[in-house]
Amino acid sequence: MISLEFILQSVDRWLRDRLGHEVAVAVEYVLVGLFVILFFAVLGLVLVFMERKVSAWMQVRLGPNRVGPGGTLQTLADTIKLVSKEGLTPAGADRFLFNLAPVLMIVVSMLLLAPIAFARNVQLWDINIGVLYVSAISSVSVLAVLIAGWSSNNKYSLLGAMRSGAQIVSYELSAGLSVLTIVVLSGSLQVSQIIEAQQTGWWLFRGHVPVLVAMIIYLIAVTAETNRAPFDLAEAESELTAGFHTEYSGMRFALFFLAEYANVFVASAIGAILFLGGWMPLHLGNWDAFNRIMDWIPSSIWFFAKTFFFIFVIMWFRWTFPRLRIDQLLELEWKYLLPLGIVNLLVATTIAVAGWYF
Amino acid sequence: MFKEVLAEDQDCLTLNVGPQHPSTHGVLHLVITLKGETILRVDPHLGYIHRSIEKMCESLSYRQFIYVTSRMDYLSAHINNHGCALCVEKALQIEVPQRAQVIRVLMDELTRIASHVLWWGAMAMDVGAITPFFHAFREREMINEIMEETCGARLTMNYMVPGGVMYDLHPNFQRRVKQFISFFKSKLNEYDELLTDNIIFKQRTQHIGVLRREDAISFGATGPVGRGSGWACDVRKRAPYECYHQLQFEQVVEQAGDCYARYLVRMGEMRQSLSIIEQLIDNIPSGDYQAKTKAVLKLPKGEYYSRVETARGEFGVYIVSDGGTTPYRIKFRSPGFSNLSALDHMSRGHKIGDLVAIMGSLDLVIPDIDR
Amino acid sequence: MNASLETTLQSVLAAAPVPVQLTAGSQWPELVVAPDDWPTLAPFLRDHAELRLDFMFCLTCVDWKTHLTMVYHLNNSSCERVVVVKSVLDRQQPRVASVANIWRTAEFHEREVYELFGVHFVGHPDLRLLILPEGWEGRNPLRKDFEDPVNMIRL
Amino acid sequence: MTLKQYFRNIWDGMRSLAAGMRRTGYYFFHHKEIITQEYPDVPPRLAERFRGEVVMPHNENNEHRCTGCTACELACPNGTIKIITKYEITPDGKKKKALDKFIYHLELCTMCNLCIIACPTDAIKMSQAFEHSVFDRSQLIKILNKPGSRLMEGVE
Amino acid sequence: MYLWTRNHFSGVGSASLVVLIGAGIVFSLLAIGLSRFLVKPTWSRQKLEPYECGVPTIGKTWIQYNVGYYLFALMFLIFEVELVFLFPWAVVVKQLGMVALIEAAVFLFILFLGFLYAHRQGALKWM
Repeated sequence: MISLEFILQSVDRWLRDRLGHEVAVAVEYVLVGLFVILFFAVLGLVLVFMERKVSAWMQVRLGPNRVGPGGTLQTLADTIKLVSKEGLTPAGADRFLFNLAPVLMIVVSMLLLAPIAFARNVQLWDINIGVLYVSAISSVSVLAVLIAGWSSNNKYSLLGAMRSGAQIVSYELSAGLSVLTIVVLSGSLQVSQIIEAQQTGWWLFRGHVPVLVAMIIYLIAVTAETNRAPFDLAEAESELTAGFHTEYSGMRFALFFLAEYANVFVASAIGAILFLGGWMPLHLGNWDAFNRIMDWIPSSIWFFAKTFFFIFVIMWFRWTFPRLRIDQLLELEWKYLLPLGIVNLLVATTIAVAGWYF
Repeated sequence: MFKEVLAEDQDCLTLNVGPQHPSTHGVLHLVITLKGETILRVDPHLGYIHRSIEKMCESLSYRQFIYVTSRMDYLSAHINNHGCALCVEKALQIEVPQRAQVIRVLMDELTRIASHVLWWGAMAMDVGAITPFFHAFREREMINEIMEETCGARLTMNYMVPGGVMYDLHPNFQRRVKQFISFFKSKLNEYDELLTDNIIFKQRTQHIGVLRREDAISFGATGPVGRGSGWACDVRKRAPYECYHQLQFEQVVEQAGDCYARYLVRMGEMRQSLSIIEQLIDNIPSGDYQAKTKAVLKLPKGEYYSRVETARGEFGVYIVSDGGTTPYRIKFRSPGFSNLSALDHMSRGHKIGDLVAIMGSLDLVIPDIDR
Repeated sequence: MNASLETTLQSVLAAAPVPVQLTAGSQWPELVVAPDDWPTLAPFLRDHAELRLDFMFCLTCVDWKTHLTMVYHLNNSSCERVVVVKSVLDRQQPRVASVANIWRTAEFHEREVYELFGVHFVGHPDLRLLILPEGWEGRNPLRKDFEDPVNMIRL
Repeated sequence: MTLKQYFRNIWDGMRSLAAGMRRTGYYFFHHKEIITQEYPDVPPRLAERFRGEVVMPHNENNEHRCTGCTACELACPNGTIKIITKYEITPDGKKKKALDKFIYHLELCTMCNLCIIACPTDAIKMSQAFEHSVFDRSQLIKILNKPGSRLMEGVE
Repeated sequence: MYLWTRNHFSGVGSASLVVLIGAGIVFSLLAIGLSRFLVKPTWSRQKLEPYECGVPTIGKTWIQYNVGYYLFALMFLIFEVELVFLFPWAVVVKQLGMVALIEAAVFLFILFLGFLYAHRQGALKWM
């Protein structure tokens, strides 16, 4: 059976047979780097296209349909346009920080790819504190936003950056609490072990109401953390024109744009891993025939299907809701999500300790 | 009050919102003073698209000047034209045929719905929901097509002539309007689902930009803005023109005076307009669609004022005639201008996001303000 | 209704603090008041129990080449009771008291008249250019003798 | 705020949000409701009264109905129409005013239809052409009477 | 492949950090460099003006600015520390059982009291 795991292992074996251990490892590093870069580029193209189609269909219109079959090459055309645009640094901006911010943003979202299990046994780094690593690294991106907003020498950028500071910092807590719910149930922070713990069923189905609540809180929190509508206050198009990246143009703007989508992908992937069992196929109790069919579907497909489901939900939010105001946003976090998250965690722990889950 | 605040705090930020800003709906320039994100003062700077229509009209004949008014409040172009035609008819004492009156009212109400529908989308866009905007255009397009069929144009119809309307109704008109009514009724419920009941939208608009009744009167904030503040200021009720006094419709008045109240007023008005159209669509009297008028109109010396209710409020036309073929002086009382003057009062102490919501709820059309 | 309004006006204006001239007008009753008396009359008209002209729906000016006439259209907010107030101003040095503190809508309308006709409103809280670009001096576009060879298209 | 109210807020809020999501979700899966008009591929249906530009119809003998009376020129609010007349010698030897050039400034026209109403001989009408974009404004100045065209017999 | 298989982790997986950082920098520099390479820049004063809806900026941008969330940052710090405490607890709570649960509940309860106090004091109001 052809799976991602199988392909990678054969590549590995082939390289090692030809080049020997040390050189093979070095080559593999380079390959990984190239793979990640390629993955990022493709991810950007696919997600932007998906967003445009989702929004178009929800808005009773066709969306891109001219460039390429069904408009699929539209985002590529846009990328070419962005590449051919001049990247301006406004007068009076802090040049170094201004240029640093998009790079930092991209590096952070790259780093977030490390603990994600794309398929069975396919993972860049199965760090034993996987989910903690994700929440730690992801909070660095707020620095990039702050740097970008402050260094632009633009009042809109400044306001946007200030908002995003408070926002991302606050929603970090809720996301962390809902992640903890699953950690309690799985008994591990390691991504691979969390997935393995869902061998007999995804946490969403096994964990009763608390996991459902945790999932909803998680979805809301990551929507806020990735600066997407209805929490896109840092950009707030109708208020702050483009918020923290008002002054960015050309490729540097594209990097911010790409990083946003990469972050959405990572957040959805983590969500899929925690609540829907990552690459774990859907198994139903004793239906062996059914389970075998599910097993036959490659694990990478399972993973991407679940991830894209979450991405779709996040896009669905964006194209339905009005934007919150900054104080309402914080009120939602501190008065609703955080207390609920804490109570929910305790309930989930009780369930876990008493062994009441399926 | 503003000067005191400035003296106290040095950390105030002066921010230009507009002329090139996504939510000023045109080239409106607001200079706002902020402390943190709280607005201390809003100072509108106008004139970016001022064409001095009043001066232009002084050199246009009474048949010609009507078409220029389409360019003021382009979203209720037809109602503006109506106001001008009324003023000329009043001066010349032209009796408008019944059929023309009904056609005018039908078109007025269709225009009102088209304008409110667009406002609904734009308001949603201002508070950050983009999808309703496109849904709104679906309905607006239907009205535009009806307009195009009968009037020959979609936005600046120029369907009014002194003494009636330019053409008779298109044979398809009744059928298509009925189609539209049944279609639009179901869509209004969708509007409620998408925005009216939405908790985020409610939070964004309730208790925001409160304009009390006495302030609304003092600022002359008419139309949905005034009625959202509990002031029954509908010219169609107060000083009925054409056949409005024969029609059954309610004046939608909300007491709260906030953005949500203004929103509800407009939603209610769309339903009232629908009911007016329903009352008229099967009862269009036969007869002439235009009264006989002289080729060259000369208004007798004097001053004439006519008022109509556009989608934004009370639109007044003040003609000073010296007996010639062109007006000596024309003043257009545009509703947006008075409504805008209340913006500063309404948005003090709110956040930037609220300013955008307030501007959305005022339904500003900048050419109407700048004239 | 017009007739009853006129009789009301006659009785009310008898008690007015300043001399006012009442005419029938072409459409609505018209009051002519001297510019100096206007600030005294305005609050009287607004606060008088029988009139309560608290809604100013139009404020404008007409250039008659020999003089300027300020035209104020007042109305009652709850029922139709339109009264037109006129005030004749000197064309060279037009000055009239501002009523922006009585009808707040006058604030913007007076700024508009200020720049388009050059009328100076005494006591206006913020008499700046509203429509014309900053640094515009002197010439007032809506006056009859205004010529702008660059921007005006003669037909 | 009581605890009951607190949960009620959450519940009501979630329900209102779900209603909105149901609506957009419905449209996401119902592509039949899409209203996009694919304009250049599918030509738009224009109403017969649609006003695109002023044209002067000519018959097969290259004759038009314009007498050059300038009623349209006077009726136009924008100075869109400029009529240049010439003197023609009629067969019986009289001099007669006739149309030389009917100059139409499309770039100034607002399609208000006043000229068509004003025309006593129905010489001009509105066409449905609406694709007027050109690279140079001067291309929008049109002469409506075709070269060599003459006044139709019997039109006064 | 060597890097990915779970059985070969120790000490090798962390190299992916270096790889990813490298990839991120290479990617972004490549993207920016490509557009530099392709685009011939033009210069004008207006073009470099900071965008403020087409009007010159009034006053300085970098002024003393009222950040409304100083208290939020403090609150965040408290709760983030709490979260960090909870992570190791969450891993082992299933093994430790009821005692750990009750301990955490007490811990959270005290924190919650503090949260309520802060709320009462109006710390959670956006300025």
